[in-house]
Amino acid sequence: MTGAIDISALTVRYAGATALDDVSLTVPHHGLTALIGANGAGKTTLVKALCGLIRPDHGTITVDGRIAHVPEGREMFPDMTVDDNLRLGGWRTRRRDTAAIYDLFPGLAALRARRAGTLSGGQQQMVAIGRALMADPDVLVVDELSLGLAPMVVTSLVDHLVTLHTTRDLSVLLIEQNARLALDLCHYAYVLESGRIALHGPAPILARDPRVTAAYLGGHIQVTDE
Amino acid sequence: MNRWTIGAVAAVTLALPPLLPERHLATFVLLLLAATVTVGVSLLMGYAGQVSLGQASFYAIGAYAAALPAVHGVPTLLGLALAPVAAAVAAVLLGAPLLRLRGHHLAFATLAVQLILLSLLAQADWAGGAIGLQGVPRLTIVGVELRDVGYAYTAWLVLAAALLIARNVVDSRPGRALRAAATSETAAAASGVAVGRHRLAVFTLSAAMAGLAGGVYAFYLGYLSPGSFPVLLSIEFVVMAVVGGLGTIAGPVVGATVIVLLVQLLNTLGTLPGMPDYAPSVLSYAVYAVLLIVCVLYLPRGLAPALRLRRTADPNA
Amino acid sequence: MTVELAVGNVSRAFGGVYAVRDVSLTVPAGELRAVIGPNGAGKSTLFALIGGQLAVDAGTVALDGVRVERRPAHRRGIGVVFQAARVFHGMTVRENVMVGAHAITRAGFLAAALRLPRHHRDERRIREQAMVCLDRTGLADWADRPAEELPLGRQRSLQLARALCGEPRLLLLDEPASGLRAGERELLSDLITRLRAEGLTMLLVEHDVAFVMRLADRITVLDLGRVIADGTPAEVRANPKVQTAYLGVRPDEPHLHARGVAE
Amino acid sequence: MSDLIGYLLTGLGIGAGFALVGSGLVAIHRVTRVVNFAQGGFAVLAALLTSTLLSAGLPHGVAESGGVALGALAGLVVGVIAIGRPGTSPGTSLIVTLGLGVLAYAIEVLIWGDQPRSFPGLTGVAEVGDARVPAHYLLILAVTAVVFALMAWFFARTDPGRALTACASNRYAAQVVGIDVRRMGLLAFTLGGALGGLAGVLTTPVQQVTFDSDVTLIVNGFAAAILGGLSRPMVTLAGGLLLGVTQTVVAGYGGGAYQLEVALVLMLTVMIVQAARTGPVPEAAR
Amino acid sequence: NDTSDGDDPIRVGQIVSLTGNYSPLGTENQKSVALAVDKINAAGGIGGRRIELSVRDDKSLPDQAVLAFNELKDDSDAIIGSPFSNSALATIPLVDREEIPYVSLTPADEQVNPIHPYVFVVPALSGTYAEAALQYFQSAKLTKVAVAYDTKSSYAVAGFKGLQAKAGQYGVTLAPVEEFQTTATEFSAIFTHVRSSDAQALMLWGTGAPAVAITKGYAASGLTVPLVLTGSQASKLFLDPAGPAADGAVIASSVGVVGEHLPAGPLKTAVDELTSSFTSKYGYPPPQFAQDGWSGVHLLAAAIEKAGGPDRKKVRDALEGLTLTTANGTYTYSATDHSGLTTDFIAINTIEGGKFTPTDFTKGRFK
Ligand SMILES: Nc1ncnc2c1ncn2[C@@H]1O[C@H](COP(=O)(O)OP(=O)(O)OP(=O)(O)O)[C@@H](O)[C@H]1O
Ligand SMILES: Nc1ncnc2c1ncn2[C@@H]1O[C@H](COP(=O)(O)OP(=O)(O)OP(=O)(O)O)[C@@H](O)[C@H]1O
Ligand SMILES: CC(C)C[C@H](N)C(=O)O
Ligand SMILES: [Mg+2]
Ligand SMILES: [Mg+2]
Repeated sequence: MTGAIDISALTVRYAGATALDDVSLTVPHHGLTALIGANGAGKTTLVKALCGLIRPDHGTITVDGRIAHVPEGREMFPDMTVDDNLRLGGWRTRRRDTAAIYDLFPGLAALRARRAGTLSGGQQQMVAIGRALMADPDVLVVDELSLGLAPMVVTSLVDHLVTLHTTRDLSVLLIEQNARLALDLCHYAYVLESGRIALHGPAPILARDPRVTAAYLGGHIQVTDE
Repeated sequence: MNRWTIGAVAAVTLALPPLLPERHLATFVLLLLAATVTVGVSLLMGYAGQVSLGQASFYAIGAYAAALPAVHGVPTLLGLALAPVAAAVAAVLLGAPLLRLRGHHLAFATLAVQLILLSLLAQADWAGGAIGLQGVPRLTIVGVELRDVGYAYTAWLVLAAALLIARNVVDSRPGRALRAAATSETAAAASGVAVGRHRLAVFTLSAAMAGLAGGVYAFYLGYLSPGSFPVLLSIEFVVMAVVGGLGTIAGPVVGATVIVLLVQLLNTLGTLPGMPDYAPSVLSYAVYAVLLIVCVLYLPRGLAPALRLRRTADPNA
Repeated sequence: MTVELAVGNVSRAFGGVYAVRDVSLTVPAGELRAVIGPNGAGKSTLFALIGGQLAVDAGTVALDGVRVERRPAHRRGIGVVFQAARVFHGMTVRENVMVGAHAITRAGFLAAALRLPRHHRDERRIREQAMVCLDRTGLADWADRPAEELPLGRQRSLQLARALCGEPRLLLLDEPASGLRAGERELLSDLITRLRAEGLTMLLVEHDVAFVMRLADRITVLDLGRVIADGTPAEVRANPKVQTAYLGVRPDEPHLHARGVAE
Repeated sequence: MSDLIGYLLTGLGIGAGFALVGSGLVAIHRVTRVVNFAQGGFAVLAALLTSTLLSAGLPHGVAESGGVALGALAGLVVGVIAIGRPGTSPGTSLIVTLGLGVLAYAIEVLIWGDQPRSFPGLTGVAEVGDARVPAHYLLILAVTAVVFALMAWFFARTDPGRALTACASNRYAAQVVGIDVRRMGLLAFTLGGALGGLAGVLTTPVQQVTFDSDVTLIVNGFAAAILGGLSRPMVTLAGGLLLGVTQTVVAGYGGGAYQLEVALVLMLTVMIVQAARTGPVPEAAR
Repeated sequence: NDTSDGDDPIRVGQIVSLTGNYSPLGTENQKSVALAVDKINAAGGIGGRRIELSVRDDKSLPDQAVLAFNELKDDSDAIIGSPFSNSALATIPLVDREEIPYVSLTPADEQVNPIHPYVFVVPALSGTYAEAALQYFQSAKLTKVAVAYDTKSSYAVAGFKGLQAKAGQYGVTLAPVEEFQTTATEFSAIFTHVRSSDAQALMLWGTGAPAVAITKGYAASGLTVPLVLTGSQASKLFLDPAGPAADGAVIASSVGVVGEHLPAGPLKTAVDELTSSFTSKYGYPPPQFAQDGWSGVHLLAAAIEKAGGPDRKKVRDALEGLTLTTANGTYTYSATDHSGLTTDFIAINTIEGGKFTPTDFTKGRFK
């Protein structure tokens, strides 16, 4: 199988504790894949291994094309300007033109000369996504899309993501606290539990799986659903 | 470290002084004093997250505070009691403005303060000036003038007290508050910790330890000068703390032991007959440097944790 | 134990730009007040002004009528769960929580160094208190793990446990549920409900609107540093200003999330 | 008056040396968070090599460049050892640089002995107003001005410069966007080495160099750099110049016995006032 | 300890600066002490007993000298002291307590003023150097002399005090007086002050690196009045680094430094003996500090011989009555004089082409 991302038999250990145990996962080309799981399940660990930020103890990872990463916790360059933050996103591709990102997030345009460390959490999240997009990625990995974002921003981000996915042929691996949102949005989903893949399948089917609804969907009663 | 190891180390070190020849006794005394100062440095760096590159200033203040009255006929034991007090008072006075600074700023400020202190001492004729304070009397306890073995035991007691206090403080309400403030002052303050006061308190405590060690040093050596407390000495205390292992109680002792013995050994080797002119410096610089580098690179958490790890890993232990 | 919070016309600017401007609100003792608003609206800044992490440029903060805006944070008796997980590194989870009890104990350096009776008394109290708080937040199993190794969600619980350990008069919760999965959100909302039943005054910032609507007694909405609405959850949700500025939906437009579910 | 001009010019010249050493510290610290205690050693090595090259008959310019190149190389070597091993914390690296500084002593004493050395620079005395200053001081000032202008441009306007800054700002994020943090760290060390070397080569003709001259250099360079939080080259320049001028003016009008101390007190005051104004460093507001 | 019998070696400890600012002095001290000891041992020792030398580095730090003394005191019959005056002063209270003959290789006046029973100084005192310089100033009609001295060296401080005490006597005013520190590297203020004064010479009291720096800076500053140096600079270890900048400077040194210009006689013989053995062993002529070390051993050996063995008290008494001519001059120690040398054994030279040449003033006195 050759997808945009192929992970097979991945194992990662931290000083003794096993964070990922024999995990295999595929994001097909032009796929929109969700990874959900409880806190500490190992999602971030998987992303870090995928993006080469930690060395796996075992297993193989192949990525077809350029990968970009929206890290958990946003990870700004706090004492550099928003514009410099974005520009650094284009470090690998030498892309310097940030205008498209400001079109995507009009709210950021006014902040372009601000030091990123002084932005609010949500503003930083936008910068983090914009920075990843600056790399013109083929594969985008988002670790916690909606974390700390106002509903309106989430809505527009999701729209953008869908647009990018369809118009630019972007494959996406999405990690999202709001499981319902993730399952709504994605085609396929994996459920990670204690470092192992517990379930996977097409998203609409998983969304109706009682094991999933009980553990991951219960709390998220959307405003407009009521 | 378990009770048995502590007991064994204590027993051996207590038995040692009378057996050591004069020249090794000096190393023994200075080692214990250096370890005492390093306990304070380690408390400051390893637990409170502040670096002092001027800890030798408090060593010096303690030494002068003990020696000056003694030179003018004040009982030496009183002088010794004065040493930690003077260092602590100095730490409070200096700490109030300096502790507004953080990280490297604080490190530099303490270094600068030491340079200034040394220069003031060098100009102070009443303290012997640059030439130094000669003829400090020997320590007299209940009418007995201490000889070298006596200093060894005095230094031993001083170190033991410092270690005990450090251990007690680390694992206590103020100790935890300090460790917390080292990560996030904001969150510590939100938990009710008066961060400034705690930082000042531990700065003062570490200064008092250095001061007390300085007092013993003054009586042991009988001579003080600004040159006895160079900035390099302060840096060496930091090196000892790091090599031994920050955030551990045994670290300072291990670090001081290794560094002092190493320096002593290299010194002896360098001045052996037949060694070339440049041997004393080249040898001591090179070996010291290489060991230091290898040690911190391969044992980044210090020697003390490494020793402990080895022991627990050994099934027979 | 618990208090009324009165914020009067507080403002705070960063480099000429107001993050919080002329905000007033009163939270009666025992109420759970939510503060919502777009990103950058000034919610966290408002919390910092109340909690004492930032100084006000103007305005007052009073607890039961006593002005505290000039008091340092550590003397306000306010528990805080920060938006960024600020746990103390190099300490276990238990020790982190024990730090929370600092405000309610006294033993100082001297008592600790010499192991005076006061030290032992306080230490016992701190341990017991910490154990209770660990249990309440479901962290008991993690108690002896280094705090920095906790996953993000647990770090939030840890902050909550730490704040509770100090028996605060007022609790500020800045996005306590962010990063939590459904099940954990459930536990958190149960805990918050219980705390409210105990009469603790709380302020809550959260972007999970359902979560907020379910828990809050009243909601204050901030935008661009100012209060744009204030009322019961139902009132606020119906307020068109809030919908355009924050929720991003007009009543006549179906929410995006409904789309997928319908499939 | 002519005395004062003389003191000012010599002070600026000396201060420029401090600023160069300090800016090397800044270049390295910005990127790696390591305070490089071997920084003074680059100056010493460069100066010693230059003296050897000059006495071997190489012309001025070539010999000095050789010195600076050695400084850069030494910087690279220090970098490789100090940050080469993955997982080395800045604190550990600091101690490693301290160790390397001491190791340099051994090498220097072995090759060049422990006695002061010097070499001629720009000869002649310049008349500025009615003050007489060795012309070499003016050369120091000119070179320093050019170097700092280049550096400002490099950090603010070029991609590698920005990438260096990014590593300093958030290492993890730098890795996330694909910057090779280690390579950047080594680049910074090399740059720091060259700057240190330049300081040594420029100031030795008006002073002299011993293997342990690095202590004075590092104390003063650190003082200059710390004013800008170890991250702002321009403030470092200002700090260095202030330090140099204070020292010569104090020596000129007060007495040579207090010059360093007065300068240090001044630095401390500036730092404390700065801290009081801005409050404690804000933790990244997130 | 002191009752060791006939065949045991005589144990001499040496505290010496092998590293640090005073290492140029210390290494020469050490070489010459070793040389003298070898010579004496080769000739059968003292009364048939070999001298056994133990060396300790004081790293140019007084506290290290004290530690070194503590290490040596129990196992030594006599001690040869550090070239660093501060080290010596730090050690002397312990010498008083331990009552062990201490032969000092550094000239600070406080060592013998007041008298410490067991302390004997080898080089001419700083004050003696100062007086010799004043005699020269008087004869050269220099009445206004600027002084720069290292406030952190007791050698330099004593030299300055010596000048101050006797300047009036020789019709010399000292102005301006400039202070500096051992660690200083920048001296332009000194030159500026001298230039804007009417001083006719600048006398420098300092050792090691700062002296070199001042000499070079002085040459570059375009000042034309003579620079006057002291015994601390009477060595190739000063001449080499200072280079041509030292040319034209005036320097006060022990007569041995310009021994080749001495008239024949016992002094010349003593100087030649050192010069030939030192040069043949080390390949260059003995500097000032080599003369001090060499003389120290010979003084000690003579006293031990006279005392009939290394008994500490007897050796001390012997030293106090000793008269001996060495490469440094003719010593006459007495109960009231533990320094032994007078201004007669100080030469005022100029540096020309990297060599010391006695001034006419000094040559006149050789006759
Ligand atoms: N640096 C580390 N050292 C030790 N253990 C770690 C480290 N980082 C993470 N872990 C552990 O690895 C496990 C997986 O963590 P990870 O961060 O991947 O979880 P996650 O699924 O992303 O959780 P969350 O939803 O809270 O972000 C957790 O048990 C965590 O405690
Ligand atoms: N230290 C600071 N310096 C400069 N500007 C700041 C600082 N802290 C906050 N700001 C600005 O103040 C405004 C309010 O920020 P705040 O963090 O209070 O927003 P928020 O409502 O909590 O947003 P979010 O929901 O995204 O967390 C933002 O525009 C932010 O960029
Ligand atoms: C002349 C030298 C033997 C003395 C040396 N200059 C000192 O300061 O101690
Ligand atoms: Mg995660
Ligand atoms: Mg916020």
